[in-house]
Amino acid sequence: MGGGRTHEEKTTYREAMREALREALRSDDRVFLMGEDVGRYGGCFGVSLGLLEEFGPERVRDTPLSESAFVGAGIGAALAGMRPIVEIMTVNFSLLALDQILNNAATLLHMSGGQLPVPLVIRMTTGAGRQLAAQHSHSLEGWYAHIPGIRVLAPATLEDARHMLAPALADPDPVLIFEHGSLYNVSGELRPPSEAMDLDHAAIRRAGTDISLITYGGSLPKALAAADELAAEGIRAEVIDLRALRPLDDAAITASVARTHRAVVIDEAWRTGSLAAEVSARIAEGSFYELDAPVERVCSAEVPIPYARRLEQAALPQTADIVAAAHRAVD
Amino acid sequence: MGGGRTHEEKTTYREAMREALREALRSDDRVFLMGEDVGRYGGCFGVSLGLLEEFGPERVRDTPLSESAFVGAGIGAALAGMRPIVEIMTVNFSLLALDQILNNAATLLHMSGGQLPVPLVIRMTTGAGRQLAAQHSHSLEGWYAHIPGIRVLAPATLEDARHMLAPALADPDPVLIFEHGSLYNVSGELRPPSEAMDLDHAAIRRAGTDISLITYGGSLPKALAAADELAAEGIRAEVIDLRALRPLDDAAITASVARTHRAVVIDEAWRTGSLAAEVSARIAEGSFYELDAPVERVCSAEVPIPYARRLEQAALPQTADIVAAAHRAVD
Amino acid sequence: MSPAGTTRAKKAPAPQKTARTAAKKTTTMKKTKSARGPTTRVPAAGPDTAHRMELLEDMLRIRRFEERCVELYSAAKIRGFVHLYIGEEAVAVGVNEALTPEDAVVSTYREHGHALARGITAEAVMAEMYGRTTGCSGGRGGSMHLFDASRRFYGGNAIVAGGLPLAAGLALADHMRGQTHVTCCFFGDGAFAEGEFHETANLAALWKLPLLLICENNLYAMGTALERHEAQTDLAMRATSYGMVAWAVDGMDVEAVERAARQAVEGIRAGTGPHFLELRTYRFRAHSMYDPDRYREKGEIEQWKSRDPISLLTDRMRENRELSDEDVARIEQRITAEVDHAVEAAEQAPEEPVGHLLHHVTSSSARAVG
Amino acid sequence: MSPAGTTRAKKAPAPQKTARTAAKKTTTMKKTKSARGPTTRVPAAGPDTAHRMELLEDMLRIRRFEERCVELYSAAKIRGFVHLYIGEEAVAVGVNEALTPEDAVVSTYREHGHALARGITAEAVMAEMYGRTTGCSGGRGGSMHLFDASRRFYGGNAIVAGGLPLAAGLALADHMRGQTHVTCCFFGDGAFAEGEFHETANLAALWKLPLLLICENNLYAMGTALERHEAQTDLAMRATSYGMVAWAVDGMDVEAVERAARQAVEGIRAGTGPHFLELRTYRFRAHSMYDPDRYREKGEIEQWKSRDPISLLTDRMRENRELSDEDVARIEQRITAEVDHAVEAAEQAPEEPVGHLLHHVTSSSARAVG
Ligand SMILES: Cc1ncc(C[n+]2csc(CCOP(=O)(O)OP(=O)(O)O)c2C)c(N)n1
Ligand SMILES: Cc1ncc(C[n+]2csc(CCOP(=O)(O)OP(=O)(O)O)c2C)c(N)n1
Ligand SMILES: [Mg+2]
Ligand SMILES: [Mg+2]
Repeated sequence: MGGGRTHEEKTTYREAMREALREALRSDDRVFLMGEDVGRYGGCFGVSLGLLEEFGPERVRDTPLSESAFVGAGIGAALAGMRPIVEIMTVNFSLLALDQILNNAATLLHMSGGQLPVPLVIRMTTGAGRQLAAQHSHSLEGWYAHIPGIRVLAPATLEDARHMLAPALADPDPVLIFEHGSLYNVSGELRPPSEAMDLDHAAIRRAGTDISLITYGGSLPKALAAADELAAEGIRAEVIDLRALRPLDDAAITASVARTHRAVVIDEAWRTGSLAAEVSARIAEGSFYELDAPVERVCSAEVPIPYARRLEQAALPQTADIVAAAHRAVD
Repeated sequence: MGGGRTHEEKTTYREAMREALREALRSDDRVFLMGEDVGRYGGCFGVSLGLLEEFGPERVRDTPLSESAFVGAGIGAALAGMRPIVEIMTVNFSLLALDQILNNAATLLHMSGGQLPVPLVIRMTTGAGRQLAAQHSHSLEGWYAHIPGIRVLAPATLEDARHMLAPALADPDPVLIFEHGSLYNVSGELRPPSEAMDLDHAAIRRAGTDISLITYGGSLPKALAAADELAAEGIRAEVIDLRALRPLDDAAITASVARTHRAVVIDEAWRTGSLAAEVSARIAEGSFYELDAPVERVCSAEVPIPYARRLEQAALPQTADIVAAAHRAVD
Repeated sequence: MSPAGTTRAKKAPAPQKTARTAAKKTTTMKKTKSARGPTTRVPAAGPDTAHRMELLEDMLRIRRFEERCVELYSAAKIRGFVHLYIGEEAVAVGVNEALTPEDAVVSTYREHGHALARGITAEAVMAEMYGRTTGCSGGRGGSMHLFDASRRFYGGNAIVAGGLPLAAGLALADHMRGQTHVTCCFFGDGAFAEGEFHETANLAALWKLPLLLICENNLYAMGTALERHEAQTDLAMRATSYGMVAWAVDGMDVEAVERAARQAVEGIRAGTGPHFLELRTYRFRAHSMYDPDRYREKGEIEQWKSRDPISLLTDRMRENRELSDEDVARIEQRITAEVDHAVEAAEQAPEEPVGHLLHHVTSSSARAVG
Repeated sequence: MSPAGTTRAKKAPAPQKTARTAAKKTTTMKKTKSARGPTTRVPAAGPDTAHRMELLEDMLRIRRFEERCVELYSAAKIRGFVHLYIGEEAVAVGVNEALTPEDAVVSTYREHGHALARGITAEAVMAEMYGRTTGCSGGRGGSMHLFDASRRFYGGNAIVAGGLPLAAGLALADHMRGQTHVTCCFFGDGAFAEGEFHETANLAALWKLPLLLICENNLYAMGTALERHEAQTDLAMRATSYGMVAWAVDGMDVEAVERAARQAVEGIRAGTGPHFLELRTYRFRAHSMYDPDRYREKGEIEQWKSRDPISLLTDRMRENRELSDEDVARIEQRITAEVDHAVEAAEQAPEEPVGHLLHHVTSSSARAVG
């Protein structure tokens, strides 16, 4: 199940994530994985398949349906010196644990005057696109990026899926990892980790000079596709993958806009109050004299995501929307 | 107790709110008030004092400490045709009910194809400033303003405290009312409701031509004080009170910036991902060619609010910070 | 303690007009005052037989409907998460017998059975899964979000335990208005572990709300067996500790379910507060269409299949000489036609135009363009 | 069922070095392996008397400390929400006797008593309420957020029931590492209604975690009396339904509390999983400094005051001729000096410079600027 792959073989995002988990469990016995159906079932998206067999039920620990309690238990175990990886099946259910994340995980270090770091990693699936309707299609990572004291990551590539977990576990503070559901089956060759495999920097996924397409997670493939289309028209788009949603890599954003003078921010969250709003505001505030056109945002329509396929697709950011926004900015 | 006041007398924000509740309970027997300690105790901030005696324990209903259950029960009662007013003591505890608010209250109408409106009002106290430390000082109304399907209000004046509740109850959809804790003791003469007493429009609390100070709720007094200071220097600041945080009154914001060409957005939330980010982004996107300077944001520092008074005050937006931001924008 | 097991349940009263059949014949629920009257079906023998025949047909409708769903899912006609009720039909059908059209129902994401039993037509449910405007949620909900306001069917909740507080609120509204309606809330054994269950159970017992809590204990929460998610697996006993009446029922025997539900509803209408039934049942299929079902022994599934609620009833009826092969064939035929029709209608039904995307976000957005 | 009432609690073992006194004499907790030894105090009589004297002093320290807090609050020296423990001192002091320095404690916003009993000095707590750098949370926490990592005191949680999941996690970590430490979690009767209690109780019982659940049942959640927030007011009985050992204890009798806590801790260390104690107690003061206390009868308060835990113990000791007026005077004097010193030190202590505002947001922000 992905163990001992060589770099020539194809790997999926799911397998890359699994390998990262396996490596973490093998290399540090303080690490354990805990969540609903991570063990016997193999993870609701199959990410942890086979890990129970290798590491046993203590370290690959199925929980009852009690999001608040098992996330809080992860916080407590971290306080006591363990290195828990807590899986919340999806961001939709994380609301039930949000009090624990905001009021305990993110806050204990500060409230205690620096005495109580919380070395916890929380993983969850995010995003829409599979007709799961209004209660199973949220993109709330922007809310988490509002919270001081935590780090928020969104691996969008195989490499990041494979290599973000180890530094996240090494971070003494809480780290949230958002995995977009549409990425699990993405497959490709896993390149060895580059030096840029840190948690602080955005990545230029495609260089360009005419416009910056700034995005993260599940929207990255759409932005890259849009850049292809724009290239065919002679517009050279730079594609920035934020990677870390908190803290944001201001320098990378500023540098890209200084090159291109135009920006489109793509974010699957509802437009109002999205992370894209923060990025747009920062660009307009920080690169005011660099901008040649208003920043464009391509976000989800402000509607609970509908089940019907056509409506759902219309609600979500699409490649065509990104291309159109780029045209507005460039024209 | 605020009953039968004439307009000459002084009224507090707390009393204005209480009068609004009393009027609602008197005029519609589908209305009831439900929450922790709203009855016997009189409301944790004394807002509902005396209402139990007038309306009895069925309609002024104390609940157990079960935020998720009683907010959800409010949703269910609304579905069944009642007009519940649910009080969550403070926004800090609303996280425990956020799943119910997002996944049920805001979503049922859409998911059901229009069959199930949820005529519910939820009130809660918000904000910092009284040394209540990191778990009791949140300003999360910006998160709620992200959610399609609900209306979010922030009464900042005696008039709005007194007169927003009735139209909120008349709205067939969920309405959230955020009352800043620092406002309850604000006292003054209650003017009769003006025609602008709707839920859709921002209000110009002070007219000006040089810069727009855009804010809401507990930051309004600070913005007005800053406008006074700026006036002394000859800078005529316009102060916009958003009043409704969702939907935002784009027209009012755009019109003000068209007059002043400069804007400072003041919001007690942490800066990153705040409602101020949305307002800033909208101004820069929508009034790009009107702006003569970057939009400034005055928000809370990105830190769990500390207990120590000096640190807390340093963490929160202050009048001096607003004045300084205005200077940056105007210079 | 609560009445111990089904043995204490009284004999079911003579069949009455049920919510489902009643609802079928009226356009608005308000006008139907749980009237009694003969059913439209020809009884094979006495009234008991007619009633059992009705139960059988209701269970078979759910079974055949869902079997068709499997095919349609494979054919990519329906999408999203789909959770089958196959094996658990006796619960929805038996409980529904105790409810009137004025009662309210709150359900889960595994709710085809609840919806069909409540009288939402196969056509409306199928169209919903096709995402068509004629679906019972206008195509916006899909399999997990079936609604029908006219039948007080408040749906369809995909957050485990998320419907429980809502149900308490529906019951509270009826209670405050002095009505004797019951709100029935379905949820699983997995939901029992969520804080929402606890808060709702306490609230309902404290306020003596007219709430019927139907815990469908199918022994698994997704891939996690009951004894691996509950410290105390006797859920009915756990429920009594909140100070409400609770007992466990054989959830594979539709008549036992009906008897228990009637008894519970009677208690609730008499004002004795919430009642909790633990329905011991089993799902024959995987948790959802995505589930490879690796966490159960095949033998366990087979053992439970030997107590298939439909065979259990047909065997009993055959033993009583109440059911002939012709009866079964006739019912099957009727249901096949119903399901065929539902599929054909869904295939033909219109999709919502993309321009209507923002309808129903707020009531005014619905009105403005609706 | 659980042992019924305190009558079944065994006689307390001979006094051992407690967490508080042990902690006082060491700089780091890790080195103190629950060593036994004579206390530093001169016993008035045998070891039992010495122990009771210690209990008395510990309770009195909390009482006098908080009485001073009231004055200082009126003088606006301390601010924010302050919740007094007066009347409930026997719980913190009695429970702490059963814990070693290696055990962990999770508390609430009403935690001065828990913190002082655990051995955090009056000086460190007072400085915290003054918001000074010498406070046990560096002035960032205030009354509701007292912490001391060296004493495994995980504080101070102002979200009702918010500490429970955390406590389960601390216990889980010890459990996974095969350590026999106990995590003790304090919470109120009001917290019992929150979903977090339910989820944590189930998790702890399911996984047999070494968790001591101390429910301080003071009959009120703010202004809401127990019978108006709990459908079933026998909380110990409710707790047993999760499959854990639970019983109710007279929370005004510090020796009864100690006996029960020792028995529970013994059971937990023996590997029998979480134990729940319902401590029946009462707060003599209002919920917080803001509370006008309109929801209780004055007579009820007076009745409970007649069972003041401090008088209860002194009366018993006087009856046994274990306590003289001079003893009391000596203890009072010592405590007055301690509290005086705490106030003086807090008055002198430095405030954090505003430039340090962003320290401790993340570990690197703490490190970078120190
Ligand atoms: C709060 C929440 N957590 C997790 C899930 C994912 N999930 C959906 S169904 C399910 C199992 C629920 O089990 P149970 O309550 O026994 O109902 P059953 O599916 O057996 O009918 C899970 C874990 C969810 N939908 N909501
Ligand atoms: C989740 C949450 N809801 C409400 C509050 C406000 N509040 C603080 S203490 C309290 C009462 C708690 O009662 P109980 O658990 O019995 O503890 P006690 O104060 O009696 O010690 C309330 C309602 C809170 N802090 N957290
Ligand atoms: Mg189940
Ligand atoms: Mg209490």
